[in-house]
Amino acid sequence: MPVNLQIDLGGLTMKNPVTVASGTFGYGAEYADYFDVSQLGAVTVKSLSLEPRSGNVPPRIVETPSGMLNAIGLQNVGMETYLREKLPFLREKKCVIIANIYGSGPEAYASLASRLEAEGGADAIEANLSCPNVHDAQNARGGSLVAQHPDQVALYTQAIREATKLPVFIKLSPNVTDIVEPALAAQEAGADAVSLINTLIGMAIDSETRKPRISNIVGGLSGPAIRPVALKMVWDVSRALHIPVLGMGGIATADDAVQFLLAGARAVAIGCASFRNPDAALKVVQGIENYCQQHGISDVNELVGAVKL
Amino acid sequence: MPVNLQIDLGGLTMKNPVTVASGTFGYGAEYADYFDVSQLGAVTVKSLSLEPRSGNVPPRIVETPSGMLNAIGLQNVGMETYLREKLPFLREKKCVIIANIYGSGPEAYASLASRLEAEGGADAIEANLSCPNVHDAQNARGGSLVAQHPDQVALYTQAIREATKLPVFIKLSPNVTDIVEPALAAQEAGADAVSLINTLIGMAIDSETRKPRISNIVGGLSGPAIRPVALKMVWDVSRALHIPVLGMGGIATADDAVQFLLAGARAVAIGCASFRNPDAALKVVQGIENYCQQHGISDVNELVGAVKL
Amino acid sequence: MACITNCKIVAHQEVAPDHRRIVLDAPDIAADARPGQFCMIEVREGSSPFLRRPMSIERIFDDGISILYKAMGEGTRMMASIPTGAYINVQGPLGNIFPIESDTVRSILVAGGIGIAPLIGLAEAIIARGARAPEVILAARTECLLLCEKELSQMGCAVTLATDDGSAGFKGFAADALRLLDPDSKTLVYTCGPNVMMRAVYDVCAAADTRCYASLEAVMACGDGVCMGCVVETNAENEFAKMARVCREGPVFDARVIRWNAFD
Amino acid sequence: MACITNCKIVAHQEVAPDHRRIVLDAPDIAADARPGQFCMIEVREGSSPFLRRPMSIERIFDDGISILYKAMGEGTRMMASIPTGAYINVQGPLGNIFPIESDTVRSILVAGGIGIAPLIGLAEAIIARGARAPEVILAARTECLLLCEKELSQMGCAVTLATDDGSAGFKGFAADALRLLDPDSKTLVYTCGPNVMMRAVYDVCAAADTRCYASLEAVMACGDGVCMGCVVETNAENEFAKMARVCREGPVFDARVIRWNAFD
Ligand SMILES: Cc1cc2nc3c(=O)[nH]c(=O)nc-3n(C[C@H](O)[C@H](O)[C@H](O)COP(=O)(O)OP(=O)(O)OC[C@H]3O[C@@H](n4cnc5c(N)ncnc54)[C@H](O)[C@@H]3O)c2cc1C
Ligand SMILES: Cc1cc2nc3c(=O)[nH]c(=O)nc-3n(C[C@H](O)[C@H](O)[C@H](O)COP(=O)(O)OP(=O)(O)OC[C@H]3O[C@@H](n4cnc5c(N)ncnc54)[C@H](O)[C@@H]3O)c2cc1C
Ligand SMILES: Cc1cc2nc3c(=O)[nH]c(=O)nc-3n(C[C@H](O)[C@H](O)[C@H](O)COP(=O)(O)O)c2cc1C
Ligand SMILES: Cc1cc2nc3c(=O)[nH]c(=O)nc-3n(C[C@H](O)[C@H](O)[C@H](O)COP(=O)(O)O)c2cc1C
Ligand code: FES
Ligand code: FES
Repeated sequence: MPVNLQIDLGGLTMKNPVTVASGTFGYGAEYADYFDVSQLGAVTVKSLSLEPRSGNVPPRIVETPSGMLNAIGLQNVGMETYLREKLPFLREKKCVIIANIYGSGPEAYASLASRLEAEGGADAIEANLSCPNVHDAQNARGGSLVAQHPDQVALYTQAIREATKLPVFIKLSPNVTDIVEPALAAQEAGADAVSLINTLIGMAIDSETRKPRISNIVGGLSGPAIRPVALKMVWDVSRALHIPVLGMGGIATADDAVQFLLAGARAVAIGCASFRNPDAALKVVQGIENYCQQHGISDVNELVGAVKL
Repeated sequence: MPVNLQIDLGGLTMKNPVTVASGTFGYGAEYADYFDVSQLGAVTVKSLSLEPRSGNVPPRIVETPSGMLNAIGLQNVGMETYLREKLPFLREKKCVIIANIYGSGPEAYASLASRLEAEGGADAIEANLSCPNVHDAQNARGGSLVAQHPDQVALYTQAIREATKLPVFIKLSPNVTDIVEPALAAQEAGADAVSLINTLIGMAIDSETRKPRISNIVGGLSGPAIRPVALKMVWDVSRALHIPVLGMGGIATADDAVQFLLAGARAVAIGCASFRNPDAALKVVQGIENYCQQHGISDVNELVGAVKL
Repeated sequence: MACITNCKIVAHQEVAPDHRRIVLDAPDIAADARPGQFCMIEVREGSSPFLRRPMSIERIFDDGISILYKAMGEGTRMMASIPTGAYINVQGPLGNIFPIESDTVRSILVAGGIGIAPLIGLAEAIIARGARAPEVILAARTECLLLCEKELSQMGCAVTLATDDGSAGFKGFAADALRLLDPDSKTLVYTCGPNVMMRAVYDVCAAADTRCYASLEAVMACGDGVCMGCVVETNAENEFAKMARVCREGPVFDARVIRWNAFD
Repeated sequence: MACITNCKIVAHQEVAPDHRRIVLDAPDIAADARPGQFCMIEVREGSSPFLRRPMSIERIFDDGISILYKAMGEGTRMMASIPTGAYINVQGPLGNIFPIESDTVRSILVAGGIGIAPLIGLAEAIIARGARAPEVILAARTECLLLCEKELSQMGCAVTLATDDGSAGFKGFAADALRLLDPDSKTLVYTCGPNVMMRAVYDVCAAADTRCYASLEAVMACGDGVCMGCVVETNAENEFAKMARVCREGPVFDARVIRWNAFD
């Protein structure tokens, strides 16, 4: 039985509902040794800022039970180098590109989005309003994240919305009392989809040296450990919004991905599972197709939100 | 070298800084086969309500990567049966008792606290304002937890504070944007300590049946998976408050416990790690003593908040 | 008294496709164990899998126990790969026991698939008490999943086979096979298997005024009665007792107290 | 080209207390690997440990590679318990390589403890190029942790031993032993070991105008340059390049580019 895997994520057509999470797949080319990355529904690139960034001082990562903490601090090559050196590979491979962006203040996001659109550097924009590892004053209200303040989310979303006709996805933080609030704010302000979740804020201490294991003291927790939290938030948000959800957080297998679709995600992103298995996202695509076949599902869209209560 | 392990947790003297987390150790007697539970700094009992509760319909638990989800729904024998049938064992063993309580509305908490004090049923009260698995209307503001609303936390704390002279600990939820706010509210309203964290809300779906794996749909995530999140919150709260913190969340070994002390916890609670190893809490006591000995620390209180930044 | 010990694996073999028997050197557990009880097995060190796995005690020897299990999920597949000679951490014995009455005239054990595991030790114990060897209904999907027929015959049990596909013995369900054995009010039925099967078995028993004990399963975290995770719904009036812990009040229940339609 | 393969363990032995050598049947990796590169090893299935472990390729054979490692933490201790004959999932070869120049007059390898691992293959390669066999300084805390002396001598390397406690060879640090060998501007030094040691080695080299290549370690998640987790601070001007990935720009660095005092 042929299975339709194609989905529409807020105006972005993906040939299957699987992409990768920003910051866990570089710019695609790094994993080209292992498989043809254009087989994915889309490739989401590492957060891009206007200028190159060197990120935080190491150590930046530490393993935790069924997961890891990171405080990279958005080290990236910057927009111009991306367009010059990274984009050609993705375009040549005919990848669908979700460009994740990060800036200080709404204007920076707006410039990034419009420059990406002008240069054909993206098929959709994902605005990272939820990175726990950067300390730019403009983004913070008392050290907190934009995504923790629905009113701020609205402001940022609006600025990006006005700057581009590309589909705009707003990436949200799980470090909130009720994730529906910022999600609704993004929707009202014109977002085409919401991406969730970014990492949970966490910490680990080396009991021998008594120092935090990450120089930034705290970092973002990702991996299978957080999957139940992510799934719950996807379920909450997808019931409350009419725009689609790109679900992520601890997805490592097709079974995990199917759970997210059932909970209401229109598409899913594979994050740090790629570190362990670079072709994890491809296996998820194949596994979702198998699942559909075995369960007599002819269109993957039928799975979206189909959890039985 | 003799090591002083005794600590003072908001007026409760504990011979070592280790207790167990409510709901993961029954009423102490259940684990008496494995070790002498009076060796712990305190025994924290399963949440007690005025009347017996049958809890949620099964299935109530599911394993997750490095953790588990539960939605017990506070099944418990109720206050009177506790006093009659459970308390005698704990008293006979000379255990220090932290009685965790749960009720519908501030008055219920107040009655529980005063009855416990009157009957000698507790050496300290821990008020569970953060159980994600119950649906009592009085506790909820739009389905949310008391601990998600600092103003409500203040109200409840005050009611309990007025009802008893026993040390009062307020148990907080990690499902908030900033855990310092409810913690401060508890402190201002007269709490003697705060306990954190309760479980993170999560979900898991059976992709075969398409049904949630827990009948309550969502449940609380506990275990090593959440340890980094708990540690970060303990660090945040202990710097912001002058009352002590009882830290918990994913602690399984003495090394984990030392991390919580370093982050600022005055004492720690072992939760679902006991399910795997019933004597986990005892091993943590012994391991903390070893750690102190090996590191030339004569008083465990020296470790509290001693993380090196 | 329950204890936790590292047990040496004395033997570990496949007995049917995906079904294995593991024999453990576990004198402390064996000393206290009685038929119907179970163990909690740590399938490997580290935090994943996070929980122990509950497994019935199949047989009790002087110096150890055996376990008969089906490798179906992550944990049991890991168990299956542990070699003979290695050690495994086991907690037990846990739970209540099958009531055995020395004046029982007739007993029938009804097993569905791997549900035979706790009933083997029960059969041995009934015979050891000097009572008549129980009759046994072994039911399974298909012939190769009928376990322990030989052992039971050798003990002197009259074994009725039943398969869904008719590949061996009676074609049909265990409850139908039971009805054909015509149990009465003096018969005692013990059953373990899928809930639907046990429910049907209980219906046959109820109609014939036969007492029936069922060994239930539930997802477990602690196995010790502290987490309240493993409950099944009962017909009790008392609010707290409406939910009974399989690990503490069970795993063996008088089938009358179970709210069988809760499993729908 | 890097690949991921299940490799059969051909041999797995202790070579010193807590130190083991594992020989892997890995023709695909061997075909591409060159001295200085590393692999990412999955110590076991399941989500914990969550990350692979980076391990230098010690020697490269026609049909496989060897790895020399120290069992120190959770993951490496698990590795140590995998028996010969079992399979292990390995990703590689990854990272850059030791630059070898055929006109090098004199090369000195300075190894601290397990840091000898990547230098063994380098010594072989230098000799295979027809260059003079490198001199080797093997430094360790104490005698029993001096690894591979025999192999190196058999290759024709002049080996200087150095121990912190003086239990064998020179009593003192590797850098002091290096100074005694009097490297000059025509000497090439390659080093691998603890950061403090490599830093001191580099200081000796800098003073003598000797070029020095250091193989660095960092906690790694991906090993493939995508996570940006494994960086070390460099002296680069370019903002992005201020932090260099050990897995991509390294693990081998010209010691001049490293900001050694960042390790304080
Ligand atoms: C008292 C008792 C006695 C048992 N005796 C036996 C026995 O003798 N032989 C045997 O083969 N099996 C027995 N089981 C079932 C056995 O515990 C499960 O098959 C096993 O836990 C599955 O683990 P897994 O990791 O392979 O499966 P997974 O699907 O990976 O397990 C995921 C989770 O679900 C739980 N789980 C899955 N299936 C069951 C189940 N049927 N019952 C309880 N928990 C389950 C697991 O413990 C784990 O927490 C018994 C269960 C109970 C409660
Ligand atoms: C490029 C490279 C090559 C290496 N080659 C070798 C080798 O040939 N032989 C050898 O014995 N060791 C080598 N190491 C170090 C080895 O990777 C660590 O000893 C190992 O990861 C420790 O894992 P663990 O689980 O035993 O320790 P744990 O302490 O349990 O590990 C916890 C975490 O810290 C990381 N970690 C701990 N120590 C180190 C370290 N020194 N370097 C990097 N990450 C670390 C682990 O990978 C893991 O993520 C190399 C490291 C790198 C980066
Ligand atoms: C090392 C690392 C770097 C990350 N960098 C970014 C980033 O640059 N931008 C972003 O929006 N999210 C970033 N994330 C978050 C992931 O995109 C994802 O939201 C999160 O890791 C949860 O998914 P996972 O559990 O599948 O990894 C990063 C995560 C990791 C682990
Ligand atoms: C099965 C189970 C039951 C619980 N019951 C209660 C309870 O009755 N009252 C309460 O305050 N917390 C309850 N908790 C939360 C724990 O006390 C603890 O806060 C949480 O599990 C985090 O710690 P851990 O990761 O060490 O288990 C329960 C947790 C579990 C796993
Ligand atoms: S498994 Fe915990 S109460 Fe039964
Ligand atoms: S380990 Fe991920 S970039 Fe080096």
